[in-house]
Amino acid sequence: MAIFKEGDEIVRELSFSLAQNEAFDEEMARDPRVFIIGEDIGEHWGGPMGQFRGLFAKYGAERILETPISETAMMGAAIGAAATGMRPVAAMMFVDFLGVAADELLNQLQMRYMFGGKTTLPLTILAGIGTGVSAAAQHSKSLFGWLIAIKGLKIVVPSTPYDAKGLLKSAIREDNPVIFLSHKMLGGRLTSEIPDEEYTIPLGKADIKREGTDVTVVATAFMVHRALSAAATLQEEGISLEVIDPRTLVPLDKQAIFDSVRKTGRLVIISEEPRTGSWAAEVSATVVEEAFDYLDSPIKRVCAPDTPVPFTPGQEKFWTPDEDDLIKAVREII
Amino acid sequence: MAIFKEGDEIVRELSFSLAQNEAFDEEMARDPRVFIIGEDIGEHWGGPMGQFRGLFAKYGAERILETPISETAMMGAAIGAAATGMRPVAAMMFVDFLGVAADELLNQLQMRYMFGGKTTLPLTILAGIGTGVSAAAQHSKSLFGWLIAIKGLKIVVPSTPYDAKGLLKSAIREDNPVIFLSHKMLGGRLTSEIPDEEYTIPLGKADIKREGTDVTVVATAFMVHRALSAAATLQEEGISLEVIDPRTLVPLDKQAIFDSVRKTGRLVIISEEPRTGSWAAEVSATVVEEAFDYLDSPIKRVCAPDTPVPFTPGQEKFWTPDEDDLIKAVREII
Amino acid sequence: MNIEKDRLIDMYRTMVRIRQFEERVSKEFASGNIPGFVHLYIGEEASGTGACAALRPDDYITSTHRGHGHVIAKGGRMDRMMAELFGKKTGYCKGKGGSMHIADTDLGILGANGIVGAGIPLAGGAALSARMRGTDQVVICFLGDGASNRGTFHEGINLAAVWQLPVVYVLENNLYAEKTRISDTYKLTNLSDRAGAFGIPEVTVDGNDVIAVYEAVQVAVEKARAGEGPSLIECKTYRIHGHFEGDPQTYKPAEEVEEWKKKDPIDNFRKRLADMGVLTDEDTGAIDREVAGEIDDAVRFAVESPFPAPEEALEDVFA
Amino acid sequence: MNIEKDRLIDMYRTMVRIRQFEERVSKEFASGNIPGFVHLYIGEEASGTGACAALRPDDYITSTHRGHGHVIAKGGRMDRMMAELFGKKTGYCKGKGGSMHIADTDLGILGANGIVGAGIPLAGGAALSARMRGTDQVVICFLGDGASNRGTFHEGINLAAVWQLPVVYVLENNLYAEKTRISDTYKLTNLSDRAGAFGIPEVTVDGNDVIAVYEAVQVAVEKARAGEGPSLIECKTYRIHGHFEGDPQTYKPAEEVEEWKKKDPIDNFRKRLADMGVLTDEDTGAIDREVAGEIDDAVRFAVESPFPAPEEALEDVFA
Ligand SMILES: Cc1ncc(C[n+]2csc(CCOP(=O)(O)OP(=O)(O)O)c2C)c(N)n1
Ligand SMILES: Cc1ncc(C[n+]2csc(CCOP(=O)(O)OP(=O)(O)O)c2C)c(N)n1
Ligand SMILES: [Mg+2]
Ligand SMILES: [Mg+2]
Repeated sequence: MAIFKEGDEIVRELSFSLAQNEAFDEEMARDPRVFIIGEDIGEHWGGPMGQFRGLFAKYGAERILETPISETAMMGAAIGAAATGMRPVAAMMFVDFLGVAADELLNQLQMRYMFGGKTTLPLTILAGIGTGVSAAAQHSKSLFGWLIAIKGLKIVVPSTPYDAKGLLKSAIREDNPVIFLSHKMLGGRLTSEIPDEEYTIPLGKADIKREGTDVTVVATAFMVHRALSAAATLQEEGISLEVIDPRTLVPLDKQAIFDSVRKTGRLVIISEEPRTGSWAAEVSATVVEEAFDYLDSPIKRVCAPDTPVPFTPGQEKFWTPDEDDLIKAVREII
Repeated sequence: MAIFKEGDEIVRELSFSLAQNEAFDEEMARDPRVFIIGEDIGEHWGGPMGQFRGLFAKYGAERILETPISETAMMGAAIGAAATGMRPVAAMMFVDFLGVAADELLNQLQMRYMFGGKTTLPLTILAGIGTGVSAAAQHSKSLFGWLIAIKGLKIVVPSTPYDAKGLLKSAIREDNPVIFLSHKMLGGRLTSEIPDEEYTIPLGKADIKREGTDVTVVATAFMVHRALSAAATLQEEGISLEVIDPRTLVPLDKQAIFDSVRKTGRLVIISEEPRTGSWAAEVSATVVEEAFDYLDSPIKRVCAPDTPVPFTPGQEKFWTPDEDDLIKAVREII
Repeated sequence: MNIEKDRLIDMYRTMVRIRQFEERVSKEFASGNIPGFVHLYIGEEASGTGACAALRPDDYITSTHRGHGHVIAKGGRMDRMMAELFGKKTGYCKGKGGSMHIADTDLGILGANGIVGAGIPLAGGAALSARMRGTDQVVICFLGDGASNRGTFHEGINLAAVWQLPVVYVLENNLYAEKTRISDTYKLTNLSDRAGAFGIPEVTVDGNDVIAVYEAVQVAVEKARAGEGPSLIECKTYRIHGHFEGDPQTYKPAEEVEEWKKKDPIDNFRKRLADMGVLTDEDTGAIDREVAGEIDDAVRFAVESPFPAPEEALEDVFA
Repeated sequence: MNIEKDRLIDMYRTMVRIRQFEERVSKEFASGNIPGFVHLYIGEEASGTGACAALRPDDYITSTHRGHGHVIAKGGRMDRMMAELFGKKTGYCKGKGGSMHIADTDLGILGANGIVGAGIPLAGGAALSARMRGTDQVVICFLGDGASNRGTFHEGINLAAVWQLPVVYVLENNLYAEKTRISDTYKLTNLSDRAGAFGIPEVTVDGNDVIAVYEAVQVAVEKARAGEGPSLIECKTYRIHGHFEGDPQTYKPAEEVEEWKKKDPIDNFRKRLADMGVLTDEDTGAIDREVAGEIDDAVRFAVESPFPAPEEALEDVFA
């Protein structure tokens, strides 16, 4: 991300996976109650995006717990451990696999509420999301809309290595269930400056990834980068996009969005999921409910079509919202 | 519902459960491929709302299949049977239990798409929804928002016995996966005139449950009745509500909603589910996207708070949207 | 048998508490004082009582939708449980949970559960946590025969077996899952045979004999505490009331009901205690009356307690 | 052994097809012609081949993420499968599915599956359907060792056992689930012992011996067809390639790899056929060359086929 300029300090540039890796390492070192549980996270593999690399060597089989292919048992065990004094991090490879542990999400995570406030569940769930590697319908979803319908769960969706590290540390320290979603396409060459000093980023605080005046674009995860690149393109025509990355879907920093819409009068939400039942709908409905008067034109959702994710690259690309789709939506309301 | 008046023909008035019971009976008699699979639906019980009563005596253990407590196996078996020439009806008691068979919903129902159109899945899933009997967090959800985020699934939410019968028959005849949701509070004394002649109601066709001019109210299931009673109250003050019951969430009869909003300029959606991630958000976002110019004021969602469902009756009542909440929302935009 | 007298007396008192609590719940439910669904434990008292008697106060249990007996056996307060059933603010869950979610984490009671079989993976987590925290706490996971057909049974117990976690699975086979005869849902004689799929020890006991249950569970608990891993214990028992209150139970053959009435765990234990010279009929009568007083107190507490404010429904989602 | 010569030759040809297909996929994947994830079946050919040889054309199979071999063994077309892997419109799924979703319902192939263990309940449904439609079709459900730790294994097989459905569960134990040594995930010697949890027959066979697999599966298939219910057959085998293409396989001990190379199912079967006088080295060489031609044709078909139009992604959601 950052480009080195003459006179700049030398900074540490870390990838998305390494930034997370540092967060795990720091939090495990800091608090002996933190442990990771999941499939194939141990000695021989660093996880689907390499984010666990080296942790097994450092923390051993006692704190990097490899399970059988038993996601229900794993998620249930994480909840049971969280309710009794530990701080588990449960690694689901892909968000698509949550279907096999969905009772735990829908009906067990709500322990605190059902018990009248008696329990805390300091639990972090990790899952990969997104298209981009032709992984097809069962390994490419993002499920934002599906997840926000689950109560008692906070949802983190970082878009940069810097955010990922700071948010992951907060998620692990949080006394509530949090799901932390990592987009496949962020695992690659993207880097951020990561300070040497420890830092955390609070859940529920949006980040303005780019300031602008004409249209507010709300984007998360990989779509933040598409929004930024669309913004660069439109800038050449004198159209100025403000790109807001809420970073957490729950809690949602509504105020940041309202403030931006007050300024721009226009809102587009780009979200990598099918339109119907998307998180984008929630943002739209919220703004209409609470900031209707700021709106000069209809809110647009730039989402995927209402289909499962297709395999073949051309169709997967077609399915996934991109710069062109966003630019088209912006033009329609400007 | 209907009130007998002097001179009226004598009509058949059936409850929600009996209307469904007739639909099952007619469809099973009509097509030997139709069968029902579920827990405790056989000899000794007629299902949680009595909707299966008498079917076992008539169709026997060959077509009323009682399973172990194995919802994953049951739902998977229904899908496997549907893919190979049968027309299963899978009875989940409550929608809350779908968490234990969610992989089947998220990743297996999409067979047709993943196989490039090769398979049809004529499958009906039944599930009870809703609050009203102090069944607490794990037996009271409606999950509309969660369900619409699943692709490849049609969703039926009837509000009257008449609709229930006609829609259920269509669902069973449909060559696609359909989930049919029955609200607990409709199982009681509510009746409709049910014609002697066979009829079906197409999926995707809204019904205007009450015509009005000032505010469009979109409501489903039990909330339709609350909307109608709010409409009656407001009528006394000269405020006229149009109550639209989409009857199916997917496919959604958008046009009926747009047409109504064009007339009224105002929209309130009442939906029995927590606000964040609700189906109400989807309706709002869709209207904003496609019918923004008709709107004279912000769209309101009347939903439950973002919590699990509490047990104690006073809190459950507080949680569930009602006439007062709806009337309040209407007043805010009129 | 080599059980201290006090423990025997405690077990008797616990069983009577459960029986009387449940009978009163049945009445209060019928009178409309208890909303929602209640699933009563009448007839199965020996199983929960014997099992929990083998635990230390700091040990854990996970329970089921039929959990009142487990809670009482683990030392839960009847007044707070009754208040919860009434939906009162003084209830265990401040009225938010009701019968299917009663919990008292201070007593290691990790909750009833409205989802059949959902407690099984949770129990493994508590056991893992105990080990990671360096304690020698043990977890009893209660589950029904019906629950043993759920995938959670397989995944949860296998994980505990692989990691040799300190869990004792107490499978209460009461012959029915709702209205379904459990023998229609598997092709085995003893459900404990399923332990073979995980390579863990199995025991089948008369679940209406509190001493037999206690002894079997104690062996398993000691094993678990010593780091030797989980066991599966099947308690053969019978549910006397309906699946839920209001269930007409047309599905139960009359002879079966008669047969099991003769096996009433409390009547039989009372006789046995008399034979053993531990408690005379007078003694047990006194206990029964004491308990009746406790139940009255619990109901009074429930009745006199306030309901929570409706808006308090908004609290307790997040810490 | 009492197997017709033609069947032996067919089995040899099938195994060679699978091997050559997979080797070519490995190459095409490395060259970037195949997107997505591919999981190859090299080393396990005897299991799928022997199992499917026991089926009729109208029987069903459910497959896994490692499904190419099952598809070929059930008579699937290599050209359409290769085209699917390339993401082409002529592929089995018109490019929508890819390796993890290959299906040919006309041939009874009910689909590969990207969710481990998800095919197990589906297989029960197909078997139920066969019975309800009054056919005597049988279903083979392929699953991995890893999948046997999933809840679907328990629920799906138990349901089939209770209803005596015509399913044969072929558990391909290749010693690993991804990088995890499968013996770290259960405490049994043979996974087939899990059949005891359901009260169904179990068999353990050398999964690299195609004749042993065929014979064991045939017995189970005949039982299933006769209405005598399901069986669980564990085929002990080994995956030669990585879990997915690109996996460096650091987790496999060198001796283990060496040992299993000696057990190569095709080499051994070739020798055996020569010993039996069924096929000379010349004959097998000819078959190998024929198959090589088929593979070239399949790749040519894939390469020359068009991609589907992007907008066709919108089709096929609903019938
Ligand atoms: C996953 C799930 N499926 C179905 C139900 C409905 N249900 C509640 S209790 C019950 C029977 C449970 O049987 P068992 O485990 O034997 O316990 P018992 O009621 O006999 O104590 C069923 C089917 C549920 N609550 N959860
Ligand atoms: C429910 C689920 N969990 C995890 C995965 C990731 N995954 C894909 S293949 C695999 C290993 C499967 O092992 P096994 O069943 O033995 O089959 P094999 O790969 O050895 O053929 C895993 C864990 C998945 N696809 N689905
Ligand atoms: Mg039972
Ligand atoms: Mg394997």
